[in-house]
Amino acid sequence: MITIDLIDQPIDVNAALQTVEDDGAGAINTFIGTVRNKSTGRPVIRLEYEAYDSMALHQLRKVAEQAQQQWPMLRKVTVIHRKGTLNIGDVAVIVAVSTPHRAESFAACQYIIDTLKQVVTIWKKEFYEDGDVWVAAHP
Amino acid sequence: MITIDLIDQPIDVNAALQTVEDDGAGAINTFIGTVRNKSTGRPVIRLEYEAYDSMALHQLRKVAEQAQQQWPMLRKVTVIHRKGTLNIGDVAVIVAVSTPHRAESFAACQYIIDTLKQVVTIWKKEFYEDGDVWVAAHP
Amino acid sequence: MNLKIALFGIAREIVGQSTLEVAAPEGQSVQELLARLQQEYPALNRLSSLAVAVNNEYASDDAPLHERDEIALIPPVSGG
Amino acid sequence: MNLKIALFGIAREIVGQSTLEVAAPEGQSVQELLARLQQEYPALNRLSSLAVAVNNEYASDDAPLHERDEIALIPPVSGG
Repeated sequence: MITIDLIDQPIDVNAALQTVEDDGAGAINTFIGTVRNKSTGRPVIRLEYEAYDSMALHQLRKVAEQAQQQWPMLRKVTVIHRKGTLNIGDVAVIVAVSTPHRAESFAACQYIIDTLKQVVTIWKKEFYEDGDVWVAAHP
Repeated sequence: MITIDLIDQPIDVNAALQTVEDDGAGAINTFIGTVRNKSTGRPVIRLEYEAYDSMALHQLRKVAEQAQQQWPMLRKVTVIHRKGTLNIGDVAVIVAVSTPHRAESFAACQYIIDTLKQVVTIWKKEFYEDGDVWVAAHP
Repeated sequence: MNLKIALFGIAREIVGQSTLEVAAPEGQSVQELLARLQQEYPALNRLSSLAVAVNNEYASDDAPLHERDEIALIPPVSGG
Repeated sequence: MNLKIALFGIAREIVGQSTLEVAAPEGQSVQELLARLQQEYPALNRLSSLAVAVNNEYASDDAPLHERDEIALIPPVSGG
């Protein structure tokens, strides 16, 4: 079962974790990405995430499906990304997967967050005291 | 910061996650071990965890400290294990770590749960409809 | 044909608007469209990457574009 | 000297009690204690592993034991 969401409200981590509960799964791995107070040494004040919603949702689902193909024992996958303005400590993304055994839960969760960062159409702008930058835009 | 606990009450996952929040950490990886409804193909009714408490707490702390030595960028580590009687779906263990970047959060969390399973003095007895077994006791 | 192109992130800021309409010969390729936009908005050339999405999928350079396609310009993504 | 040994899990069940007191010559090694317990309780020999902990640390085979040590018999752990 795959749960995908892209929301402009705070992510409910507990509710997200409940979506991957499964009596046949002994292992749940979760990655939570939060807003750090600095980026490449520079103090960050806040972030803004912009998304190409329809494509982001489609690509998120594809990434989750690819993980299920690669790890057929994967029970449930949930990926929720937030957009809009985020402050330090806010949760930007949560990936949660459940599997019967633990090694696959780590591998599948890491695959999903790594691939998400490469293909999902979401853009992050970091705001500093003296300016702002679209992350990764330039070499 | 290291938080270690061994409790005979349900593990509060949300509270555990809050203990690893850190404004300098952009990544939180969490492993949750739950009671599966079967083991090596056999339906499981419930589990009982027995612990050598003082040594288990000491070894848990050592494992967390070893992770901090191996990944010095690790911010916070929390490991909570439950003991006593657990039913299907109950959380037996949670490991949560926060780091500035994500790769280390996966590696450190996996190291902790893998090492925990090798050295921490906790024993699991599985109960089936027609008997019970101390897990891993015999070759 | 007329192509309607959605713009996001830094590409939206460079162009100064969130959609572009361009007239193009039928079956124009992704590569041709990109070259044209990069000529018109040279700042696009300085990005680490620039892809085109057609109907929510990344499109290859030689893919032909059609009037009813949902087209988007995809600067380097940075989600997560 | 008298050694007090804490027993857990299947080791506790094999011995039938949660602590054992045994008289031993001063400085008896971990290995000697183990051999003696395995002789007295042969079911211990069938375990995948059997370690001795002294003061909350795993002890090496040749470590000498002392009367005030906190000693425990550690069958294969299965936490997590």
